Amino acid sequence: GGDSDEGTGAGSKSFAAGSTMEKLNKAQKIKIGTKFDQPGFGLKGLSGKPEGFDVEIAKIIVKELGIPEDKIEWVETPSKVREDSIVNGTVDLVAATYTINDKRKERIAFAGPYYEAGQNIMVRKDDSSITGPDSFKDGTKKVCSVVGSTPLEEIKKHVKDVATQVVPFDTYDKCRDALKQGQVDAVTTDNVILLGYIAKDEASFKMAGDNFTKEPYGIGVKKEDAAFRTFINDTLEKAFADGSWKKAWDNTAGKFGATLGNPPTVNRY
Amino acid sequence: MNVLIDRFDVFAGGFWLTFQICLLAAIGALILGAVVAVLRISPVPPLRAVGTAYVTVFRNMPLTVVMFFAAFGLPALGSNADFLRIPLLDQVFSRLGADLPYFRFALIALVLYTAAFVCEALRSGVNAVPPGQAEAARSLGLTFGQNLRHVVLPQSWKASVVPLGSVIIAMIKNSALVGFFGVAGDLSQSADQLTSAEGYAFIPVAIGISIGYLIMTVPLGALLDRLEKRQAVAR
Amino acid sequence: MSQQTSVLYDVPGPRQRRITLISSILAALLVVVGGYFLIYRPLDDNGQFSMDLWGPLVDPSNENFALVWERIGVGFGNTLIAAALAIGASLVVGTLLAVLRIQLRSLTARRFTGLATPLAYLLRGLSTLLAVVTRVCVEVFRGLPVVLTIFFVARGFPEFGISFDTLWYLVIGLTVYNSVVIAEILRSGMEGLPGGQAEAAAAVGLSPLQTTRLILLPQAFRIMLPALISQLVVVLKDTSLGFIISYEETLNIGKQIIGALGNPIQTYLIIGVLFIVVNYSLSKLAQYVQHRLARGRKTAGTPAQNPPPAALTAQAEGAGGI
Amino acid sequence: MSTGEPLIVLEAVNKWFGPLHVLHDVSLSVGKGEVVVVIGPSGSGKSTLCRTINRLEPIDSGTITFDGRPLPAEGKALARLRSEVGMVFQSFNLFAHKTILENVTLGPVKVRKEKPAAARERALALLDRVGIANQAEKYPAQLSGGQQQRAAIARALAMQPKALLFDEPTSALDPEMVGEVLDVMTSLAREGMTMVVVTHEMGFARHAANRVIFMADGQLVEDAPPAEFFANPRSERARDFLSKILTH
Amino acid sequence: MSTGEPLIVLEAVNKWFGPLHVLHDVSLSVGKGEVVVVIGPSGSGKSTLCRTINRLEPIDSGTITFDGRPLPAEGKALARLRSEVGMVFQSFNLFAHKTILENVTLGPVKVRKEKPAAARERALALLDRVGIANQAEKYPAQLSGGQQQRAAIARALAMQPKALLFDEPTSALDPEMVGEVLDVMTSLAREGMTMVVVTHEMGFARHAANRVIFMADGQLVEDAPPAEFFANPRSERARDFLSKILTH
Ligand SMILES: Nc1ncnc2c1ncn2[C@@H]1O[C@H](COP(=O)(O)OP(=O)(O)OP(=O)(O)O)[C@@H](O)[C@H]1O
Ligand SMILES: Nc1ncnc2c1ncn2[C@@H]1O[C@H](COP(=O)(O)OP(=O)(O)OP(=O)(O)O)[C@@H](O)[C@H]1O
Ligand SMILES: [Mg+2]
Ligand SMILES: [Mg+2]
Repeated sequence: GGDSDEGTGAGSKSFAAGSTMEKLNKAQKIKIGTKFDQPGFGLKGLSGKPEGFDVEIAKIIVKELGIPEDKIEWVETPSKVREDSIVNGTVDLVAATYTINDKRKERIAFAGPYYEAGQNIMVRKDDSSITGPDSFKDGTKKVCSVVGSTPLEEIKKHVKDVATQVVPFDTYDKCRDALKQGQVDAVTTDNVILLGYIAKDEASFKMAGDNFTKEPYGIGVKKEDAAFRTFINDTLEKAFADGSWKKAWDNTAGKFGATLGNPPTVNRY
Repeated sequence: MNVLIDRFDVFAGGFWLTFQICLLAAIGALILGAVVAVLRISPVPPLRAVGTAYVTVFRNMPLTVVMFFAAFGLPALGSNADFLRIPLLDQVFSRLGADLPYFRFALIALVLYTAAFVCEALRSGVNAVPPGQAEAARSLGLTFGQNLRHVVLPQSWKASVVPLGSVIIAMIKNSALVGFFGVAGDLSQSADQLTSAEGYAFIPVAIGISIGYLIMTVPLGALLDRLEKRQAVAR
Repeated sequence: MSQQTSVLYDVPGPRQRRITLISSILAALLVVVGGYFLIYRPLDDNGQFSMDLWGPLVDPSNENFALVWERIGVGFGNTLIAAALAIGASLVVGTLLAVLRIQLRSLTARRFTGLATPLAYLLRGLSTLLAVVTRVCVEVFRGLPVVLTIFFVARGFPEFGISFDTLWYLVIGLTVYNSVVIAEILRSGMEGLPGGQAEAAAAVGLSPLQTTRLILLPQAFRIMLPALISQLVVVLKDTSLGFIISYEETLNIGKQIIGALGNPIQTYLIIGVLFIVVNYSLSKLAQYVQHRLARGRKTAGTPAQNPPPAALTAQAEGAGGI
Repeated sequence: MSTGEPLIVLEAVNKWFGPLHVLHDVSLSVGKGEVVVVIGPSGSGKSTLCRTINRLEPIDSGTITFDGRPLPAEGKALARLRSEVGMVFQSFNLFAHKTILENVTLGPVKVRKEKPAAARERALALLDRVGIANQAEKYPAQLSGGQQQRAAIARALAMQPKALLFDEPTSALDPEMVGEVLDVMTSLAREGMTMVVVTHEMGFARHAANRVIFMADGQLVEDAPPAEFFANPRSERARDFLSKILTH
Repeated sequence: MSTGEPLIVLEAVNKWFGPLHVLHDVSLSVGKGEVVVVIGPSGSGKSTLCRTINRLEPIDSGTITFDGRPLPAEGKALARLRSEVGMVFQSFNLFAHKTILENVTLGPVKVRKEKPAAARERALALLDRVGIANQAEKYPAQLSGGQQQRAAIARALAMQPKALLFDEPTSALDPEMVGEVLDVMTSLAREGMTMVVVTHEMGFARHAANRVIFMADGQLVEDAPPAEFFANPRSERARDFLSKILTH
């Protein structure tokens, strides 16, 4: 947003005494975990600052906390370290294409969702043999995803032989390269991530079929911090309403041609 | 601590894969290193220059960079390292569920990098033979080849064993990097898998993984210490 | 090298020189042709010489040139910071560890005569225990991959509620490993000194600690200086492991640049060259220092000092060497 | 020159290296001001004998007393004893990282806690005495072997020892340099320093020693004034040894 | 003993090590059966002189002829020459990984292509001759210095050389062992072997040499029969050197 200086500084907003919001506002500093290699959501490029939808959503929350944007410390949180980073207090919150699910709720809490993605499959442009997750049933096609991610676990349910068909890498970039070079036949993960790759290299890749899961993205916070979660939920609803949510999308992931649809309903569990 | 028992298969599998990678890489590195060492002590200056350049490049570059190079450079040159798909090896790979270019790339990087150190270990062995030995051989009238075969090499080999062993130990440790590099299922990647994805407590997993590496490195190190002490006494 | 060749080969005569010349020309041709077909052609065929890929790295007029090099500068700065902190900490800890281990050796041999018997036994037990503990630590940390020590530090510390910047995880991880290696370098330097040095010190009446501090350690530092500088190379290389804990060193920044520009070969080549230049200079420095030390030693009839054990130097160079 | 009063007394000393019996019931008394030369074939235990006297080698049985007191086993007391018994080694063993002057002052300053300035004063006098005052600021590696050995003698003298032990002080030297070191040793002997000298220099033994001791296989085989020993060795072994050494 | 016919002839030989002029216009002729002892201070170029004769060191100018032919520069011819000129080093340089017997037979079998059995026969005879026949199956490290050096002499003799070069063959030895090596050398000299011997053993020079050569600073300063040289050295430097060596 352009009006970022309005209403920032210590004590610029009033929060309940002892709450996380008050602490952060007093400190005028916040650490946010996001991805650095996720086009459209969190990508650190030549500018040295991460850019993307997750980043914009985080900035909206930070603004609501009364902290100026340049006081944010961005911390790289690849998929596998997200829970640990929250639990250990390495970051104050995580916005990193973070799918809400029950297993994760055992260790941390989610605000949101602020976006509903779905798992999809990316294949080489000239490949018509894969049309959906069931194409892996015959036991020949290899599919790649990232260690520790939900899509990896999901796709395991659709393949015949996990050991030979599922190829786990540590980043999606490697999966993409492997697909391009023919070492695997497909990459599966959330549609938005795949859209980012397709947008960058339309000559090589395409999507195979529709989303076959629902992946609601949430903001990860400490499990016991209900007040902070409520605050973020409020902030998100406000952003849905005032159009800043839509604006954030259009400036980032929206550029890849993905549709946004209606705002999701935040889940105040 | 239960994880050590419950998921023993993961630890054992990781150990086995790491062991196999190390074995393959060690064989490759020994062969390549010997070739480079021959280049480096050959009397032909351009060959010597090639050997020296090789060692300079690979000794001064982080293995990480070599690995990235192998992984991104080879494909860009249009190769998936298919030349490594030698029938027998290929079988081993696929049984590991690792019949993947990344496995081969990692192997290539490990071999290229380690070979530079193997070369230096072999060369240090040749240098360790006292000059008097070669001089005495020459003054008996032995030719260059005879000198090498009967006097220098048999002795340099002994002097090389310990440094070579250390290089291999270093290589075993370096192999831990492949797990962070896309080769799934080796020891170090198992650590990651168990703690991040499956949520096991960190400390027991760390202990288990450490034991896996120490089983390979510590006895080998102790053996080398013994060998070195024995050689020191014999001298 | 010249010394070594002269041991293996006679000074060449005219015929030998001719043979060498001819095979040199052949070899040079072979290298050029091989380089063309194995490296240049594949690169060219795949369009890797295109200015689109090289421009941001080598062409100052390219719009991204300044940005890219600023990022690389930041990354390399971080690399240097981490390496400097790690080597400094390793030196301090390593020296203490080496002195401790040497002292413990003479301590465990002591019988503490003159003290009451139970106290003497207690002291002897304590020093033996300490000796065993340090020994085990050394073996364990020397036998573990540095990648793992870094990873364990980054994961383990927060487990106990201690959390720092990633820089410090990297520095601690590197220090754990390298201080042990440096301790071993120094210890073997002290043990490799001619036995007469310690004996002469004892004969003058210096205590064991004085002997270590005034006689052995300073000399071990000097003799092992080349090995210590080589260790600096190892540390510099090992900082690149920071990428596994998301520390923004050179290689990590390189990944980001590649993410934006899609030119892995070119970027990694530049980064590789950067490392080679810095590390090569350091190894040259080590060689120069070694030469000077060797010359200083040769000028007169001092008994030759034992060279550092082969295993150790090789391991020091190869070991962390990632 | 000897006052007769014993300074170093060894009684029934035994020493093993593992299974090897290197000192075999050795008893020996060296009086104040006496110069004793020890000779014998290689491996006969001469160096070991010499090194037990300042306890660089501990012994397995028997007693050694120095100036009336038994040798302390360890700690401060041992360091003090050692500072009273100077030792000169075959390979000089100068501290390679210190200048000649620092080599000589180190003991007095660190062990005897002398003032650096005073120690320096005395060190320079000693270096002058052994004829290398002009080398004071150099490092050992810059000196010839003969100069280094003389520096080592100065270093030992700087502690004002009651006795000096020499273990083959000239056998690592080029032949031209042997003389300069023996000259210094001879003058020390003349001035009444108590000395135990392991050496193969028969000339020195002949004209500077009060007694010659012949060792073989860890045993003290003969103990006689030099004139008597060289003219008329009593044992077969000594005769044999002398014939080997003196033939060529 | 010398037949007068020259075997080794050096003419105006010069040799530099970088800027260092180590051999300075050296001319020298050694007749068949002659024994020449080379003495001189350390660094005067004695070893270098010795090593140029079998071209372990190439020379920069001048000529060296052996048995009438100039030294070949390389290859087979050089190897053949070297097999005709035996060399004995200060530090023995026995092949550490081979037994004494293997050390002695290696040259005959590999260079002269003798039958192993015959070579072995002869090797044992030679070992017997130098008095170490019973050590034939041991490794060099298991022998004393004197024994090693005698084995090295046997190794050189096994090639049936026309001349033998010795570079300080006794200076790495314990004094008792010097004799046994010199005895072997003396008997070789008596039997008419042509020998060039760098040594500090004046006794050997006196009674076994036909000529003594004194070198200083790379120059051949004196060349005289031993009796003449020791009684009456002509140059100042030789006098000075002798006085230092012979005092004690
Ligand atoms: N530290 C040691 N460990 C084991 N054996 C030793 C040790 N020091 C000496 N010896 C052995 O003890 C014996 C006596 O050694 P010592 O050095 O006292 O003899 P030496 O008479 O001085 O001989 P040299 O004239 O060669 O110096 C020798 O057989 C030697 O091998
Ligand atoms: N390989 C070499 N490179 C450079 N200089 C050398 C080399 N070998 C010998 N020198 C130098 O040449 C000179 C003569 O050496 P040489 O060994 O012939 O002397 P020497 O008379 O045998 O002395 P010593 O009695 O010490 O053996 C010395 O100054 C020596 O330092
Ligand atoms: Mg001795
Ligand atoms: Mg010489």
